[in-house]
Amino acid sequence: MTYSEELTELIEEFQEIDDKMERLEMVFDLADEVNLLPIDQWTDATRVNGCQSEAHVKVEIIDSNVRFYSGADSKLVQGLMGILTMAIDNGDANVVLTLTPDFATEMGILNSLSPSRSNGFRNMFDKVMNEIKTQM
Amino acid sequence: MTYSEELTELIEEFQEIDDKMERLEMVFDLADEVNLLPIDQWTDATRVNGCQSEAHVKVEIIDSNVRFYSGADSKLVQGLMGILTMAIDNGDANVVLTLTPDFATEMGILNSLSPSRSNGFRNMFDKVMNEIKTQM
Amino acid sequence: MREEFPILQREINGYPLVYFDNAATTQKPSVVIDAMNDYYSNSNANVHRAVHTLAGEATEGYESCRRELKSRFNATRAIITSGTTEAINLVAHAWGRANLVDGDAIILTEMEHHSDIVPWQMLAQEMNIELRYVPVQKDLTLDMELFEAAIKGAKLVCVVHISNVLGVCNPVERIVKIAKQNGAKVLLDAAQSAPHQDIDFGELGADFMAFSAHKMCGPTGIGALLVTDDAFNEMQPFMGGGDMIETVSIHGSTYQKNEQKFEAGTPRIAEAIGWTEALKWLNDVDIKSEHKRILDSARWLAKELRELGMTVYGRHDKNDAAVVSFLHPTMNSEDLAHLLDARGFAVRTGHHCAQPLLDRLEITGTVRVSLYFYNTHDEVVSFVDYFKEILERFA
Amino acid sequence: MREEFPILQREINGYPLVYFDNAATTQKPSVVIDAMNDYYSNSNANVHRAVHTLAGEATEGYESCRRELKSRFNATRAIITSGTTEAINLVAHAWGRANLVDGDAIILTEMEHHSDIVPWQMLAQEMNIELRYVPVQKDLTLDMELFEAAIKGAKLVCVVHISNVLGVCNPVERIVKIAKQNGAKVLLDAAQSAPHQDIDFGELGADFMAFSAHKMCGPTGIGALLVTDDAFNEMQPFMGGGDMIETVSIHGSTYQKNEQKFEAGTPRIAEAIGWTEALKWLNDVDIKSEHKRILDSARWLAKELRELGMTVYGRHDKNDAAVVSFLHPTMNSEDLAHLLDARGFAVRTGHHCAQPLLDRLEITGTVRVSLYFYNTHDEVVSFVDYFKEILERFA
Ligand SMILES: Cc1ncc(COP(=O)(O)O)c(C=O)c1O
Ligand SMILES: Cc1ncc(COP(=O)(O)O)c(C=O)c1O
Repeated sequence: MTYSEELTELIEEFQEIDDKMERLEMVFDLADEVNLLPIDQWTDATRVNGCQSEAHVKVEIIDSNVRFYSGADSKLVQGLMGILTMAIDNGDANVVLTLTPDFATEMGILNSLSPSRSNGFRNMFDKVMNEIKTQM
Repeated sequence: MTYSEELTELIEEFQEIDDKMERLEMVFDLADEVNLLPIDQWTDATRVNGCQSEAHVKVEIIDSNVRFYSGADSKLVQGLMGILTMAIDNGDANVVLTLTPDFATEMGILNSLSPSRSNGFRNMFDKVMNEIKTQM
Repeated sequence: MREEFPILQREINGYPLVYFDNAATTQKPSVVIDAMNDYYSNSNANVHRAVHTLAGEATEGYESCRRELKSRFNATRAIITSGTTEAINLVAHAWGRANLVDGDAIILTEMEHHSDIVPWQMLAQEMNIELRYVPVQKDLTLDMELFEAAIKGAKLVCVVHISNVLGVCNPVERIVKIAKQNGAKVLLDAAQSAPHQDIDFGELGADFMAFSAHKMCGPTGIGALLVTDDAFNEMQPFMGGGDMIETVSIHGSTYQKNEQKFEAGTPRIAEAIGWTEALKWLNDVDIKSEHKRILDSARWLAKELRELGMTVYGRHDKNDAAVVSFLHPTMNSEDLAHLLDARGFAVRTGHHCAQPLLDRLEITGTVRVSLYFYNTHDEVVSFVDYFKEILERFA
Repeated sequence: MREEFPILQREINGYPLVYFDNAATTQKPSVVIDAMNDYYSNSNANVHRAVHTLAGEATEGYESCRRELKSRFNATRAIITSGTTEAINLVAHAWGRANLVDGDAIILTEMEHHSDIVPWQMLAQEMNIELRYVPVQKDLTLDMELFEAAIKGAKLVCVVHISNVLGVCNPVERIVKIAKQNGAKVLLDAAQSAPHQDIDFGELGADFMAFSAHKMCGPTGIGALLVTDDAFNEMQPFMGGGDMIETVSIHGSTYQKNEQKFEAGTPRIAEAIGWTEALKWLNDVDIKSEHKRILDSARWLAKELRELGMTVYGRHDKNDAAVVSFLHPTMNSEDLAHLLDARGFAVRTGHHCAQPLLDRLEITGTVRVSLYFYNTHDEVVSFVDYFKEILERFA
């Protein structure tokens, strides 16, 4: 599938890194990319299940434009949220809905993560997509 | 240790047989050697524990002479009783008490038997020896 | 298939092992043994709630067993237990104690294994529950008329799918239908049927199904309870401890919502990994035709034994297991088993943990030959030949 | 010793595995893996009550585990269970329900593992039993004054020998003495101590002792409950089924008199055989000096981590386990574990199934490094080196 320019760049950037530690460093850095969902807005409704740490997401759609807010107590998880932010935030909802978690596999981040973390990523992805669908 | 002539002969007879089946045939035949303890005299007191089948023994000592009565619903077990009969019946109690179950190992019967059966033999042997001791 | 089972190379007293004690436990193919070996040599770790690679592999291995169980038996809930016995005790404690009240009735059959009797006797005593036993008839089938009479007011029917003594397969579809019409739940003891049939738990409509890995080419120490969602939601926790909780404080605890609620403590990880391979191995077996093959051998064996003067207990109907239980008119059964063992034939004797059934048959035990897919007709023929020799020399 | 453990050859992400999650489960030496392999490849059969050779070998293998347990721990009764958790649940059901009455009190400590809390909470709810928790003090020890105050009128004391979070070894001799003076029984959770000490159960005077094979180089799916004869005689059956009965009829059943009374169903045969080898293997280890060696490494690690600004929870006294629980002032523990895993270091994070203890410490989890006899000081040094790198790059 075809990705936005920003996402394509990010995927390439990740693919260029061989060292797992460096890749993790990049994920950590991307934690700053989220639109932060403040802790006082974390609720059962925003919680991503199946994560070992607290991870919360919220979606707003304004004129079919996706706004993605998120936050986690794990910086690694929030880094994954940062990646998802770059992939979908400000995108057109209809385009966003065509996205699959494959892009994360292509980046090589999923197999840099433990199964529990990559399951966590999938759960987050599914939750966000479902929210978008329900709101449309 | 030294065995009675009868027992020595029996041990030698067994040692001469290579074939397990023949050895079992001989054990079966020896079931007739017991002084039969009739079923109506089988009680909890006569029961040998740890046998899979019903096995019962009784000892009488008259003038320090051992009389050994026994019976089982398994012919194989009763055959083992027959062997014990040949080993101790009519013997002097003091001499009988020096006997150990080693003679059965020497005969090669214990390793022709399943562990449960050879345990059964040991239990029977111990019970009989204990009875002799208590009665003396 | 035989070369996949290392133990079949074994010799006993210089003779090739002929393993005819499959209703007690089956042998394991290399894939099962190797998977456990590999787990202990490469991936061993405790499961759940850990980040490191080995823990991830162990968790994935453990949970793959649950997935494989659900898919093989078409179930939505698979609780992993230590075996059939624990699975049935789990129903008694987790469902029975929470949902039955003083004066309720449970239906059992006279054909049940002790593991499907004693837990209910214990519960009956504790809670004043009535136990109604469906009798076994002369033709070795359940008296369905008396079952229909007994079902009125019963809350639970516990029935063995295939008898481990007789091989008789009970009409469970009919039993489930009648139970459902009367609002009773059904617990199926599938210890002997899960190895021999492709069972569709969802389609069958029973509420609980218990079985053991070791009787279907899997390891010892593990089994399962399949449960419908409805029945699952009625179950209260049984054993307490790690893994089954959500939160614990000194004021009280909350529990997991999924199957882990009933899997307290470190689970049977290597065993689950071994069982997964056994389930996959079974998926690749053409069970229908293999079953027919060994059942035919069992029928032939039953006929031969009858001709030799043995009393055979079994009918060997289409869905019955390839089990031949018999008695010699005078020879002691353990003696027979002993003589058989001398030439490498492994059979079981005794009450087979089904004393009420034997009481009904007015016997105290049988000699039992039970076949599985790796047995051959040649083995059965050699059994009969040697059996004749025994009769000549020892009877 | 390391070459006896096949898994220590494993690489994770191209780096050698450094396995520091031993309090969760230990690795297995080849003798253990091979014994199970051999059992499945050569002797697999169901145990008890069978005549054939394989059944005899399997029974002997299974019972050898009981003998080995009794001899290693100097006990007269060893009941084989699926693990510590089932062993404790067994005490709650088999002893607790039969011997406690409405209004009785049980003493627990805030240091207990969930497996030694939840079964008692469930029993307390069912029978209206009072649970009294002995608090953990600032110095991470039990408040023995409050224990002595709480003991009055209590029927049972449940105490963890060594904390799986802190490594702290509790003064069990004193606890047993005080309990006995007050007529209370003592259940020792020895899940963490059995692997690290030579325990003399007979000498110690506790009534029950629960532990798991998998934490002491044995297989998953098996554990034991040691019981004194007196306490054994007070226990009623827990789970019902095959192997635990003497006779069954539709009118009722009688039970075995020995340990089998509490081992319903086909037991954990391969697991028992594997555990026997692990127990023998441990008999050959010089536990005292090995313990001192890894405890010294743990002390050094604790010091280094403190110097790096970590909060370390533990005191590392002479008999404490070589466990180092710590927290980074800001970094998320799972993230740390994740970064450690990237270079092959396996540590555990989370509540370690001891939430009440963490509540007392006012934290929700720790990063836990737990060492065992096959760990080397070099591994600990490389851990610290890499940990510094993590702090530089990620903190
Ligand atoms: C102190 C303590 N008690 C009990 C347990 C429970 O052991 P298992 O999960 O093997 O039943 C553990 C280990 O998880 C433990 O560390
Ligand atoms: C019909 C039936 N039910 C229950 C059981 C008990 O199974 P397990 O001993 O594996 O718990 C068996 C096997 O022994 C069986 O044949």
